[in-house]
Amino acid sequence: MNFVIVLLALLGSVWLLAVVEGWTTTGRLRPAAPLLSGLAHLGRESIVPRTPDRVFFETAPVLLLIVAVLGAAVLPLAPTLVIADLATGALFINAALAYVLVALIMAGWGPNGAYAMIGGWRFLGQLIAYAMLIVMPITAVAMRAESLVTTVIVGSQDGLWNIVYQPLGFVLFFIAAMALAFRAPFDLPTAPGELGGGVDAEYTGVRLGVLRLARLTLVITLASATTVFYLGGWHGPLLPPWAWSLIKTLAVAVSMLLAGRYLPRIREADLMRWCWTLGIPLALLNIIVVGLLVLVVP
Amino acid sequence: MTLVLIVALVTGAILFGIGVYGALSQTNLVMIMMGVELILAGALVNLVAFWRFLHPESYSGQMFVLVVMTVMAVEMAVGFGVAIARFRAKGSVEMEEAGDLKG
Amino acid sequence: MYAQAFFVAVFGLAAIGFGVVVFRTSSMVRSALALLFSQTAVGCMFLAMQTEFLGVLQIMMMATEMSIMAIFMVMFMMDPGGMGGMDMTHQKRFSIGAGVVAAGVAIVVAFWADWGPVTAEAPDAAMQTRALGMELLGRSMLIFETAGITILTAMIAATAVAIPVQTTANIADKEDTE
Amino acid sequence: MIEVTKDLPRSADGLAMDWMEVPFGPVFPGLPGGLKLTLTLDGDGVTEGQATSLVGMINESEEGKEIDAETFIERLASAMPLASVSYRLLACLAIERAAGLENDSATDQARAVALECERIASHLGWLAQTGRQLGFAWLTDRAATLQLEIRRASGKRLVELTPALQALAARLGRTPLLKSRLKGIGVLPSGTAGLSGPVARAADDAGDAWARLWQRLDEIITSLDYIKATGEPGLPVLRNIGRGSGTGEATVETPRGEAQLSLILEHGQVKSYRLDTACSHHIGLVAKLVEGRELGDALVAVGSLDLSPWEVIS
Repeated sequence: MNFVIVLLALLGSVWLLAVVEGWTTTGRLRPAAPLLSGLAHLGRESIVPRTPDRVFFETAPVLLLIVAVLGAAVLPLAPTLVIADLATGALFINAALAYVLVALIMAGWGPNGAYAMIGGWRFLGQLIAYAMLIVMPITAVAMRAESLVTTVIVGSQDGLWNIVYQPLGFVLFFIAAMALAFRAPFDLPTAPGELGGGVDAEYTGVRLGVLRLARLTLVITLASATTVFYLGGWHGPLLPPWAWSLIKTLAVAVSMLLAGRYLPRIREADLMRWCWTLGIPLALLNIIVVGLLVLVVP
Repeated sequence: MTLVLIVALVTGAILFGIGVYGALSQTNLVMIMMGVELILAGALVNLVAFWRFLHPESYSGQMFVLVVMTVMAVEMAVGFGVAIARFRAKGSVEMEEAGDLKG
Repeated sequence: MYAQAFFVAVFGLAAIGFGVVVFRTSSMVRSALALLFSQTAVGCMFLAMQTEFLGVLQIMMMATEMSIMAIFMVMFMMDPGGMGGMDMTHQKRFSIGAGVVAAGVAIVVAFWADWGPVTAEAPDAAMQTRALGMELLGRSMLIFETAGITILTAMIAATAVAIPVQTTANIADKEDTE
Repeated sequence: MIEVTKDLPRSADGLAMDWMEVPFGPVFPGLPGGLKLTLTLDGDGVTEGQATSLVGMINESEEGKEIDAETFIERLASAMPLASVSYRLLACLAIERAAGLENDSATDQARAVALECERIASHLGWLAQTGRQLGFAWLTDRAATLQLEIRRASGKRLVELTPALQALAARLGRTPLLKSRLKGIGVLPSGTAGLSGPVARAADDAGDAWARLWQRLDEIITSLDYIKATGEPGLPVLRNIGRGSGTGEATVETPRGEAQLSLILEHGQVKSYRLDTACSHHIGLVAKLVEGRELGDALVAVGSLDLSPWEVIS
């Protein structure tokens, strides 16, 4: 039952996000547009490039989608509304999202095209930059909750959300999450202006439809993770818990979307340098500060 | 319960065997490292099975798994460091051409 | 118990299957990703054996590790796409022999040894995570710290080895070519 | 060195890798349409590259074929879709000079305003293109909207648009990541020969993509001030030249640099002409700009030259 509800919530959020995305790019609010373009993808020819690595080419979009849904499986919408309340939930979401890289490498290698391949390997470099900034802020969150269970993590934020308790961690996690979801300005693997679509470039028809769905789901999953780890999950007055979770998730997802609109794409070298010379020391500082707070403040 | 233990141990043994075959038969340094990774994976399976079915009360078993995982990471890092240096110098990481490393 | 045996066996077969693919395919990226899925299947075996933390950790670590493996494969292999069908093996017969003997001996030992009483119940996952943390920062702290230092040393050493050597001869050589 | 890698070229990092030659364009989202960039890629790095125009003009008038002066102007203007007013003006000036007409200050002024108008529009078009290349959606939208307005605007409306354009420049100055993206990319030393237009003027400063961006933004403001002080734009129309003959030469500072046209007029017909544009020289700089750069930086460097493939004369 929970499974169906969470999946529907995920789909609904993806639809809303797609509508908002269309609204910001075209300036028109068309609620049916995502569905229509989804149907259009189904109807279009799905071209397979010459001499592809067929296994990778076919698997990549599906794997990306599965990974995003698996990541969402451990994130609670309400105290009991979670697909799998694992004892290692906060670690599990890292494990699931690590396969985004695998999917992108597959999508890059599979079609046997230069743009796609460069895009796929670029994401490997991007991972080297952002990976630590996903894991270390989550460590600090788990330190405060004294647990890796996602429901306990939300429970620990009753009264004081983590965004106030560890704002530094929030900022780092938010940026790293955008890099993980390869949204602009971190869209190095797709980069329309540089690689003509990169890993997306060779996909058409149904496969492109799945890929787009997967990318939006990934954004929602990461927004949901941000909500659970930093924005107090289901906590909030008046409205029922699930509503708060959804509202916060969508707000984070939309802000991720909008941030990319107002920024140029980052240079890969800069991303790497800032993440390692600035991001990781700050993340360590965050862990130390949270450690001190946990010890000092009862 | 012994059945599960045996299944796990047999899996570990076969993974170990494949790893040994790979490490011995491949001519490329990177492929040899893959063989070693499989050997270590076989060891990991056994370690976890031993911990789970023989000594679940002692967490040294899990600790050992963590150490083996560290070894895997270290092996990768050092292996690739050597591979890059070798490739820079000789243009290849093939074992057949590494005869000059013989003392 | 049978369910557990079933899942362990299924994931074990997957691990073995992907493990075989590693050395059977001529495409290097496939080879690296087959190793990745073999390791993931091993991680799933851990989960099936109720060792949640280690299973998830294995699944997480191997994704990154094997992807990096893949890029080095593409860099250093002569025929990364496997289009040429090059034979990249040597001493094949000896290797097969060694592999079969190694696996055979281990299997025989597995069947022959007296494993003593086998525990049916595993501690639950939350308990395990907590106890492992206590172990890490208690009795095994020194080992854990040593592992950390080892990784740091390996990182520094690997980087030092990989960075091109700037000797005077090297620089002169470079200037010659320019 | 073993057989397989022996003949492979060495990258800058000393590793012998397979290089691949990848075409970017003629239809590529990050580059002006019609420009074909062929880059030899070593991973994400560019080892060498060159640009060619697939739509450029050929600098030959067909032998013995005379073109009517009006037709010549129309033809030249439509051959340069990215700066048609400038080339219309250039053709008008050259023909009028060939016919021996005196300058008329009123027409000159209107023409100059039209030229400045186009300069603003062209620079905005470049900003939109840069936005597309950098994945900076807001800049693309904003610059494209303003460009459309300016192309339609009268002199008065242009003055009203001043705050919007100033706001755009201020906004770009505040945009994070933009400076780190452009600073130090595509550096041309100040002594480089064959530069003109904004690229040349920016070369005196730092000579990188960032300097070129600000040069163009400054030019937008300067042009606006000029328009404010002068008056209404008037599209260049050929004055009555009768059936004059002679040779004429004219130079116009187009948005992309100096364009020069010399032609021979016989009885109101253009007999032969010779056109020289800034882009023809700039396109030769591409090879030097992209060499040894990362792919993204190389494309930014090429983009910052503001090449118009139509204005490349071969």
